[in-house]
Amino acid sequence: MSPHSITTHEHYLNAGYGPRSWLLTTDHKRIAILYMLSITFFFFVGGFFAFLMRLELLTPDGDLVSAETYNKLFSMHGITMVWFFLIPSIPSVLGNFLVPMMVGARDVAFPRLNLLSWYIYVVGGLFTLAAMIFGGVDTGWTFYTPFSSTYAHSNVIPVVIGIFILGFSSILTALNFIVTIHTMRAPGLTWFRLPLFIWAMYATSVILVLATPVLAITLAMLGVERIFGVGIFDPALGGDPLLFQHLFWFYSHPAVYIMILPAMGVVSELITCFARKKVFGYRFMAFSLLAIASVGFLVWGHHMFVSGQSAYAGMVFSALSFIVAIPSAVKVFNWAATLYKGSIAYHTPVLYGFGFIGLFTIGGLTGLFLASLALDVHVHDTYFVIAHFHYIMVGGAVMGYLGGIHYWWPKMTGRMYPEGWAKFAALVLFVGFNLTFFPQFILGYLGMPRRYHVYPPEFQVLNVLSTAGATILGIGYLIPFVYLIWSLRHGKNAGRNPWRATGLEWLTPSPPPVHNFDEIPVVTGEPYTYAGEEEQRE
Amino acid sequence: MMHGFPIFPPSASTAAPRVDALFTGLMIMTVFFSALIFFAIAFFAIRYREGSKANRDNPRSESLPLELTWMIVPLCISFGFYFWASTLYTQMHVAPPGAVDVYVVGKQWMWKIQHQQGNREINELHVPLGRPVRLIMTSQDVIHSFFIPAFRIKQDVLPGRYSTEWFQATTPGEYHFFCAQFCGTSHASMIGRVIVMQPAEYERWLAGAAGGAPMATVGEGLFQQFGCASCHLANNSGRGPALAGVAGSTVELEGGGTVVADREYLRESILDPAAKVVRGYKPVMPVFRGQLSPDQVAQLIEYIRSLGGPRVAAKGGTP
Amino acid sequence: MSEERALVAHQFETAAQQRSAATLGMWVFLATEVLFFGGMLMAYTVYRVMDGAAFARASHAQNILLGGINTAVLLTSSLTMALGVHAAQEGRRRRSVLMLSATMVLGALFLGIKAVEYSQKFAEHLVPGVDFRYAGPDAGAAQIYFILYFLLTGFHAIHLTIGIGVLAVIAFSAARGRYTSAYSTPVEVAGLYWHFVDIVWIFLYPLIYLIQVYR
Amino acid sequence: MSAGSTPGTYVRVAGALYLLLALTVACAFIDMGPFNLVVAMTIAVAKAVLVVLFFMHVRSAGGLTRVVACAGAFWLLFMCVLTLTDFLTRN
Repeated sequence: MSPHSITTHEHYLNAGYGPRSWLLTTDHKRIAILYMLSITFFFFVGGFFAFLMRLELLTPDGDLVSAETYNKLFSMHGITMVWFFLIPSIPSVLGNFLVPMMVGARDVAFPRLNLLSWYIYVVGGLFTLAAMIFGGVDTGWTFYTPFSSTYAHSNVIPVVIGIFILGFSSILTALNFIVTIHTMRAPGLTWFRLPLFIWAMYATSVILVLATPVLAITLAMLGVERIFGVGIFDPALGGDPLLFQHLFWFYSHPAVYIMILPAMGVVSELITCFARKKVFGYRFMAFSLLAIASVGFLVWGHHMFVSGQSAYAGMVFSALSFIVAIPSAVKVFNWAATLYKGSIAYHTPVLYGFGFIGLFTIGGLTGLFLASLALDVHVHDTYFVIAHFHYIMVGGAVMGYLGGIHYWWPKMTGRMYPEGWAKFAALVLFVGFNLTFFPQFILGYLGMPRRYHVYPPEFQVLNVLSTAGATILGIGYLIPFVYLIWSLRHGKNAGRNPWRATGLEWLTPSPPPVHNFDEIPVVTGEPYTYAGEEEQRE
Repeated sequence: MMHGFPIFPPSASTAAPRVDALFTGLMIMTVFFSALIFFAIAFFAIRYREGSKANRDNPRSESLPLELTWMIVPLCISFGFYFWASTLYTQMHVAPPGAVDVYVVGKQWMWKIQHQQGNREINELHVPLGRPVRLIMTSQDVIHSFFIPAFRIKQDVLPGRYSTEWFQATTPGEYHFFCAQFCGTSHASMIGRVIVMQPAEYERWLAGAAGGAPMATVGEGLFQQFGCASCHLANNSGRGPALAGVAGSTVELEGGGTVVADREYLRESILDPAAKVVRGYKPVMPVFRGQLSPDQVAQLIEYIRSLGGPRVAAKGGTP
Repeated sequence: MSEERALVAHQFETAAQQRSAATLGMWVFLATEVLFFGGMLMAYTVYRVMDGAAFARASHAQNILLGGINTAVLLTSSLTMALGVHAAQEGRRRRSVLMLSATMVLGALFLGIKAVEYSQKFAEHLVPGVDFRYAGPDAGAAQIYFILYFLLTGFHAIHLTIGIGVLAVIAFSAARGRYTSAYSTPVEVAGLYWHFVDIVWIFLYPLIYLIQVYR
Repeated sequence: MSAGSTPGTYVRVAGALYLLLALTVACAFIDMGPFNLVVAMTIAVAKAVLVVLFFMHVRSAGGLTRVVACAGAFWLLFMCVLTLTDFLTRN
């Protein structure tokens, strides 16, 4: 156990207390905390929209909210969750906190840009939030033209500007990570000695840097079309609406990998630590991350199989989509193999890890249904798609985020969370999640289209099940929110390394000092050297 | 007021059982791999729990043969499904010859349907049993999508061009159709029903009270009314080419190249005549974009298609 | 040595590490920029492939001479920028300030010529959204050409304006002697950005001005 | 610090750039059908490569810089090629 206790040693949390010390900080750890507070806020905003939607869908008729309000709810749910929660979630919170420590650096390469990225996030967020409060937007998060550019009467422009601004926040964070990982690794920390979380953050950053600008310019063109009434995408004015979809999905499909790759990185850390065994197939795990990141750029057309895209292009995109499943399969098998002959301790983070693997497996395999041309024709734009991507984004990305938060909470705050409550919450979330989204697979194959405010009565039973699950899921999210805050004051003192984990971040005291390391560590071996540790302990 | 608890949609077209077979195949694969992973994790997690007496000798952290296995096996399975799904898609993509053509126009927020015999419907589609039916669809405003779950087909309906889908119904009855692409406030009300009828019954329905003049006849009236006839003279001496026999033929274009005069070309040439001008003619035809409704364009096309007979030699080139 | 150490930010170990981080950071940013312009270039590609003849006709409203002069101006500015960086690296303060100033002047000249071209477009009613009038048969495609023209050159001009602003700051610091042969990273990084803006124009000139001019 | 390039090199590179500019304008006045675009783009790529190699010091930079410098262009190429698989194969 560490000789330090939270109250005596000097660390990033007690290095200054005023608002200035937070709002002008360039410390990556404080910026991570700022991000955590902001994205938690947006998570509950987005969750609130989702809950109202599920309430409306309890009955086939539109009796709770009007069609217009419902359309705004699902649009704002998607926009909030995708851009203001999921995309920044693991990179900006856990990534910001951990990347410099894991590579053995005192901070990211450009600390001021890092703070700037948070301010850009806040400005983009406030812009979008204001647009939502003063009227909202009803285009769906996909902004398909010509509806968004010509026909919608809601606040399309302010929301688009908010997302445009936000994009620069993503780019700056990613740029910082790429440069930090390339140039600031501690002596001896070669690429194949890096934790998989770093590989995941690197792959994610590459996607962010290369995809986000395309979203920015696409939304800018959408804005130009809407403001000046000129035709870029509107066929009535000579444009082609499918061009918008190509450009949009060139960003938005890789965006899914922006959400899931970091969670894969987190889960790799969790599994290997709590199995007390080196991750199986380290190099394959690392390269599969890069493979997903790069092949993931080439599959966007599978969102457009029934859009009027040519059948030939559909086949090309379908084949590429099947290929991108392979590196994902490699990851799942390797995680399972890591457990073999391990010594598994059931702490909360690994429960989230198991939950992730299971839900991601289902989410990934149902992705193959959507990559299959003939079948996608039927299930496209139905609840099958909704269920599929929530298995990836909520079952995958959010589970990974929560697992990571629990795993590194002792490092971030110096306190342990209450283990009993945490296990209970993980169980509630798992049950609530499956009850919410599994019925939606069936609904989708039955043919219930997405974005429907009213629906034929034969779909009701499944919708009631889904709403019941959503209630449980909602409560499940409130439990960690409460006990994590509680633990800040009442949690047990965590000590330097409560999980006996490897990795440079565990070499520093908890919470870490301002510049992370008094002396930059020198790395001499591979990561995850748990083997033989059992004997040492005895 | 519960309406039953179906978990599988009705299957009422020739495509439906084949799509369902693909679905079942993928389902078996999914259940197999999910079970494999779940079982492996559960088994390892219990057997190798902390403090258990399980044998942990020689723990391995890499194995090239294993990695190759779980790369190559999924790859082969993936490509199996890829070929299955793509072959089926190709077969489902192109309508067989002799299909019944029905025009569909989507607009916020209703479906307008026009049969060649002149019958018009809104949010209802009557079709004969056992005959292929092709929907020729366009939108008047935003993107819609025509989705018939019982037939397992769906196609986005775009403004400014025709998209098509086809089906052959196998079971009489009434089935939902939905708009599947979000199109604005009342998107969820843009639904209707397909009524599959026995052929004889269908013929009676076509001839019934709902019937009007056939589309081609109405189109002929429009052809006169909008002054098309003053240039497109039948003997090919006008400022525009004669239209008899044009539909479906290959047309040579001004500035090189050829185009097949399908519905899409005819539609474009009515709305935006300068886009692809027939060789030997000048782009003098007025633009009818905004002048004609999608229904009227369809009627004109049907009229042009009804002008059979040999094609009169084009003015500037060989026919 | 201690003076050099003072210029290294706390998160870096050595000046060399700081320099390579800054350079790599700018290169990564430029990769982002490529795809920012790339979105518009893809729209351009698609519409030109679909309706090349209309694009050619619409492009004949452009002034090849002004565009060509502007290309030469930007190429020259890239030369002066490179010379300015070189002078800064050698610690030749006066010369680097002179070259950086020349670069800014050339950039401003480019913007001036661009402004003349823009005002001609306004006079000829070739600005989509603002009383657009186009006589040819394919006004729709021509309109898209002009939208993309204004978007591409407009965003390029914004980038150039930012570049001039950055160079003003850099030149001011250079004049005050902040850069030495040991530390000239900001000048180099600003140079990378300037050259990138130049490269964008190298592609825009043939794509926008030089379509079937023999017609 | 800067490896190799001297002011003399820069001036020669600029000279080459001017020549290529004149060449691209000249070629534009010759009717080569679809090859006009090919020629124009080839010259543009050549000019860009000169700027990148000499003015932006990639000639003397490490592999990483080269990879990053190419990454943006490659991704743009992927985007255009895959999108054109749709637009060029309609009907």
